[in-house]
Amino acid sequence: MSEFQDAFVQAARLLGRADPELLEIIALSLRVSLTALVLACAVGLPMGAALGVFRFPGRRAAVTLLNALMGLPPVVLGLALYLVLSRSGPLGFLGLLFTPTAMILAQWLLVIPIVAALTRQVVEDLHEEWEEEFRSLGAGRLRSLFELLYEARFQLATATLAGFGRAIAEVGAVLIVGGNIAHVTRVMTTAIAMETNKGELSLALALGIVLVALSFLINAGLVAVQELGRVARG
Amino acid sequence: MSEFQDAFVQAARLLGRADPELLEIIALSLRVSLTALVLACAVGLPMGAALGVFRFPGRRAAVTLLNALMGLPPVVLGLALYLVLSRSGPLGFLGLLFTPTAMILAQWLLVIPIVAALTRQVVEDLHEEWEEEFRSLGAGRLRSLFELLYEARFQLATATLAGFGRAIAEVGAVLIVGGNIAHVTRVMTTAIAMETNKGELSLALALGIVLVALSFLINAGLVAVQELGRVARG
Amino acid sequence: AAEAAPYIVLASTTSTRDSGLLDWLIPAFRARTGIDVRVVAVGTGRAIRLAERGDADVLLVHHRPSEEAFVRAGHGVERFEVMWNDFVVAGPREDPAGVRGLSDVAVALARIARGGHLFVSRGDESGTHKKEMELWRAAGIDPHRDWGAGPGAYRETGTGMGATLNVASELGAYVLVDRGTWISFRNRGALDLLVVGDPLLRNPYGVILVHPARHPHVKAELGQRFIDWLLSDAGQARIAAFRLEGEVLFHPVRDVDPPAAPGASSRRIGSP
Amino acid sequence: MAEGARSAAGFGERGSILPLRVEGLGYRARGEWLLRDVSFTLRAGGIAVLLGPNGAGKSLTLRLCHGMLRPSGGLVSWNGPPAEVRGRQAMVFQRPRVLRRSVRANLAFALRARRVPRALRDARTREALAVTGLDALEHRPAHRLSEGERHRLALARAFVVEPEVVFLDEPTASLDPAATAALEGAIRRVAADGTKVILSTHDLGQARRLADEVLFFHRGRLLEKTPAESFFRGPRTPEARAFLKGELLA
Amino acid sequence: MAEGARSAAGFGERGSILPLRVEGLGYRARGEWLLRDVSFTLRAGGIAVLLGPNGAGKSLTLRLCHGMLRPSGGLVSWNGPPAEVRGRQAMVFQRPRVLRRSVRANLAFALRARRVPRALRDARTREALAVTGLDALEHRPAHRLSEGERHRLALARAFVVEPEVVFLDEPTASLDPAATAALEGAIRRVAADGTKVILSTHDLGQARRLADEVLFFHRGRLLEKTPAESFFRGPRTPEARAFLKGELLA
Ligand SMILES: Nc1ncnc2c1ncn2[C@@H]1O[C@H](COP(=O)(O)OP(=O)(O)OP(=O)(O)O)[C@@H](O)[C@H]1O
Ligand SMILES: Nc1ncnc2c1ncn2[C@@H]1O[C@H](COP(=O)(O)OP(=O)(O)OP(=O)(O)O)[C@@H](O)[C@H]1O
Ligand SMILES: [Mg+2]
Ligand SMILES: [Mg+2]
Repeated sequence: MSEFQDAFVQAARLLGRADPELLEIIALSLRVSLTALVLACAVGLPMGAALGVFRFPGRRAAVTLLNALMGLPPVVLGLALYLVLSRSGPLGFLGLLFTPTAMILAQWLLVIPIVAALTRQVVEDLHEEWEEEFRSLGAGRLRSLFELLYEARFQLATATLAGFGRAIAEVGAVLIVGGNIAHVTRVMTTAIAMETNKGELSLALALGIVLVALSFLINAGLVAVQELGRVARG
Repeated sequence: MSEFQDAFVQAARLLGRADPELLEIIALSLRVSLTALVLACAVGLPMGAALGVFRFPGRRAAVTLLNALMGLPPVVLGLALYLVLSRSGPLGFLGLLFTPTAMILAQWLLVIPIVAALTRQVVEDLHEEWEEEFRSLGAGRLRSLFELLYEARFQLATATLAGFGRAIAEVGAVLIVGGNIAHVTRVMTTAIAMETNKGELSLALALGIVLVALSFLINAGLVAVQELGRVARG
Repeated sequence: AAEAAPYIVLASTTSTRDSGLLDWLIPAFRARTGIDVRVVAVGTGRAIRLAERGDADVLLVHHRPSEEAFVRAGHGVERFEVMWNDFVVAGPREDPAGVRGLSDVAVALARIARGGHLFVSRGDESGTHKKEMELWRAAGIDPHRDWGAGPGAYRETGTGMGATLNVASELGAYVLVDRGTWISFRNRGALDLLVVGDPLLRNPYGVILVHPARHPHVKAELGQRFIDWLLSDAGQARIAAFRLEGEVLFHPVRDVDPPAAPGASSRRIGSP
Repeated sequence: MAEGARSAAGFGERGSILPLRVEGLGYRARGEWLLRDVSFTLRAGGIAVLLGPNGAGKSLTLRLCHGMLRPSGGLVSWNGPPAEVRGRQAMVFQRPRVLRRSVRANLAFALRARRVPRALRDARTREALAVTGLDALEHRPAHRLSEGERHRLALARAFVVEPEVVFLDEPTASLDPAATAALEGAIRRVAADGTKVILSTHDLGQARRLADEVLFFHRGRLLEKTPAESFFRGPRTPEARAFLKGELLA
Repeated sequence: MAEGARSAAGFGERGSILPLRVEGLGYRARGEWLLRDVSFTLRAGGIAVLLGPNGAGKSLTLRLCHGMLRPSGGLVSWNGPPAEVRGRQAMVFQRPRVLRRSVRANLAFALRARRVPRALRDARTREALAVTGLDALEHRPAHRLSEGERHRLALARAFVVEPEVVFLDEPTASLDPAATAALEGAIRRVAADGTKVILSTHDLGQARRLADEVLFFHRGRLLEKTPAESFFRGPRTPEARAFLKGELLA
């Protein structure tokens, strides 16, 4: 088990001396995943809420598809995106492959189903409870949708965190469309995968520890914000 | 975009002629992921409910940790598990490395935080609403916990599906502790990763399509069950 | 399926598995001995770590210095050279560095570097990556410093051969690749084979039994039978008979009569 | 409130959405007919009171008329295009829900949802708060209100949009005597000003004080629809007679 | 129900958990004192009725006594170990919640939670259903009940465990007149058999019919605690006088 001790020591040392390469990788990871998360929420929250509030033919199929897409393997998504962004692909002219933008795109697409599916569940339940009141008040479904998103904001925080978890932990897709190119598209997870491939297990583990610690801090921040809101709302 | 057409044709062909190797891989994927899911629910649902219902010092830290663990990279978990299960590791004597059991173990550990974190959110909200009624009736917290799990069963279905999605889509951890050994530990995602590395992009994509179709069917089944329950409960 | 049969775990590299060689060898071995071989295919660096920790019975990789160090440290019993194949330099069809057909790989690499052309390196301490470093040394170049167009044109992917080739084919970059992976790789795009045949590019494979003194659970007897078979006439002949797209890939270390067996091809899911 | 109601009810330009015609109305859930063959007509003016034991179908009837539920049989028709009809009604549910924000914000939401012109909102809000006695609580979080206060908020929310028809499902069940008296006064005033009030209650005294006509429900059927006077003088059906005497109805 | 109450109340072996002593009780939320300096003692026997306008603090007081809320000041004390005390009380909340299962299953849950011996459960369930008039609805999903039916279920759930002290927060607000009369009869019976009933109501007639003593609340303070007779004859405080006259209290 000396590897674990090793790993913790290495993690501490890496952080302690503020290794510039590590900091660069961390910064890119955060930039990519947080951007992807924000964009995914911008789409996933309204999309999920719409599925929770509107009734239309094919809705059940859409919900099922969304749930199924939570199980979309990142590698597959990465591959499909690779083919689209590749120079011989339809969007090749944009020259996005192997750029952080491509990675954001990949994580965005991966996170949308999670945020949307979880939002759908939360909003659908609230909507069942609220539906008559809203209709009676004359609030259209679109307005109800946004009101419910607001009412459910604390519950939705967890959906958002699940989406963030998926984004920050994901390696398959960003590896394919990002290419793990040093100083350009190397993020925490691809660096970890690389060190693992090299057999540098305790370095990989150390990076993993740093990543989880980072997630923990971000989560703690979000929980604190949530708690403040709860106190304020009484 | 011919790769996409190719991929769909290949996916159809693979399924059409019921390729025995593919069927074997699918069967193993399902066995591993469903087993891991069931075991993860057995732990994650009560754990999440307990966090939603009990108040104890350090609870907020525990919730934050759980949320953060949703972002645990599979590669890191796989690595840690590898070190534990390796012959030179503390549990090496069990000889579990490179077996389906090790893969189940890995997915189990990965899915627990997702199921538990989402359950915590759902149950905590319900508990806030129900707390007084339960206390007044004389139901202890443990009984309340199980009653709330039962009351929330339809909401929790989505949490379970999110867990399943994570399990079935995951590749980093099962690759490390399973080894992607043909006929023994090769599952859909490791096969997809392998074909991608071979540059067999459309075959990889075809496998991905099969996997997503499979997820869709399983989700549809679960939604149908849920729907039946909803009708039955009125 | 093979759960009940006796088996060994072989730690090897992706090149041997993905080229289809192991799928060609193992059934023959099993037919003769009833022993199954479970292949864990990873980079050379990790394969060696796996073996060191006792998670494999036999190691089949391609980086001689590391293999020798492995045996010296007492992790392995003895290294046997089994076969060799070769590396090649692939690059964009237009070949801006003008290296096509050069027989001296060091010269070719130097030209690519001086010209500041795109080069994709695995950067993962694999056998291939270590070979690449060796070649840069031979060319007298430090790829991180001596690059014409400055940094950015020499790119390390830190991933497997396939993923690296995917990057190279997309970027239209030069890349060092083992011939097996090259032949079986489907996503070549605009890449062509440019430099072949320099003796420096030779790539010997060694096989080592993990030392049972270090790891008592190692299936030494079964593992030794696999090694013996690989080195036997039958095994060597089987290696010689392997074909990928009609090409010879791996050369046995001993001269054997190539049998009249039909050529093999890379097996994959869905192949008949 | 009373003053404004007339303008919103708008008999002039827009014409009334009344009469409300209900014909052969039925509602079924889980294979059971909870409401059967209910027919009646309600014309503009006056207060209609729904009476009947628990589970008789009063709330179901109100919700069907308000368009919250789709009838399983029969029909509900208003005078006017469906899109407009709902916009000129309001309802206070028996178990009202409030948004998790302040009392004032709850009213603001109702005003916005009904597209009440910005200029009118402030005055209306103040008026509604005053009539329901919530002035002092306007900044309280609505989900923490006492039950009576919550019902007052629901009433304020209904009246603030100045509907032409208002459904009140046991509006005073949780109110204290003074608030009840005040609300009854307000109801009489808006009714006098032309708002149609349709309410259910278990308080027979309240029914006597307010009702112009009575609809008596029993086990999912409408047994009587009579002018209040004659109902309280002597109901036609034995069930209604028993109900007025406070006898248990099987 | 009445017969059983005595055995559960158990004066013999176990001794009573009464008297309930409340001293200097206060409750604060969001920096505001919602209840201030409330002191009283309730002894075994008789029915205590809490009166007061909406938001006076009646529900808060009941929940504080039942141990649902922690006082911000002062204390609530019972005669007995805290663990046992709650087990011998029951409460019907003003806005009762029911589990999303059948009426019968809701009662079964209460019986299980209180560890009522299996042998007794069936008889008690039948009795509780009969007294609340829910016999015909025992298989209905509880969350689909009408408001009155839901309150009846909450009452059945409280009585089925045969508590020694029962808190009823406006138990008849949604009940029809016959059910109200029946419930009042049942309350008198269990009280006569030794169960202490502490209830809040807005129905002054009901208070007159049931109360042995009255606690009058106003703006978070207990203004009077008097025998019912003298309260209704002539309250001491001007607030209570105004309340009885149905005047608006500022
Ligand atoms: N969705 C449903 N499923 C099953 N039963 C239902 C449903 N909705 C209403 N009911 C039943 O229909 C009956 C009538 O309900 P309704 O709410 O109209 O009664 P009500 O006259 O308003 O009674 P109360 O005076 O108690 O409010 C009740 O017995 C109720 O249990
Ligand atoms: N958590 C809270 N935060 C803020 N205000 C609260 C909270 N809980 C109760 N209140 C306020 O405390 C006051 C007393 O509430 P309580 O429920 O005891 O009133 P009540 O006497 O039962 O009234 P009602 O007759 O309407 O039921 C109310 O004004 C209510 O708004
Ligand atoms: Mg009703
Ligand atoms: Mg109250």
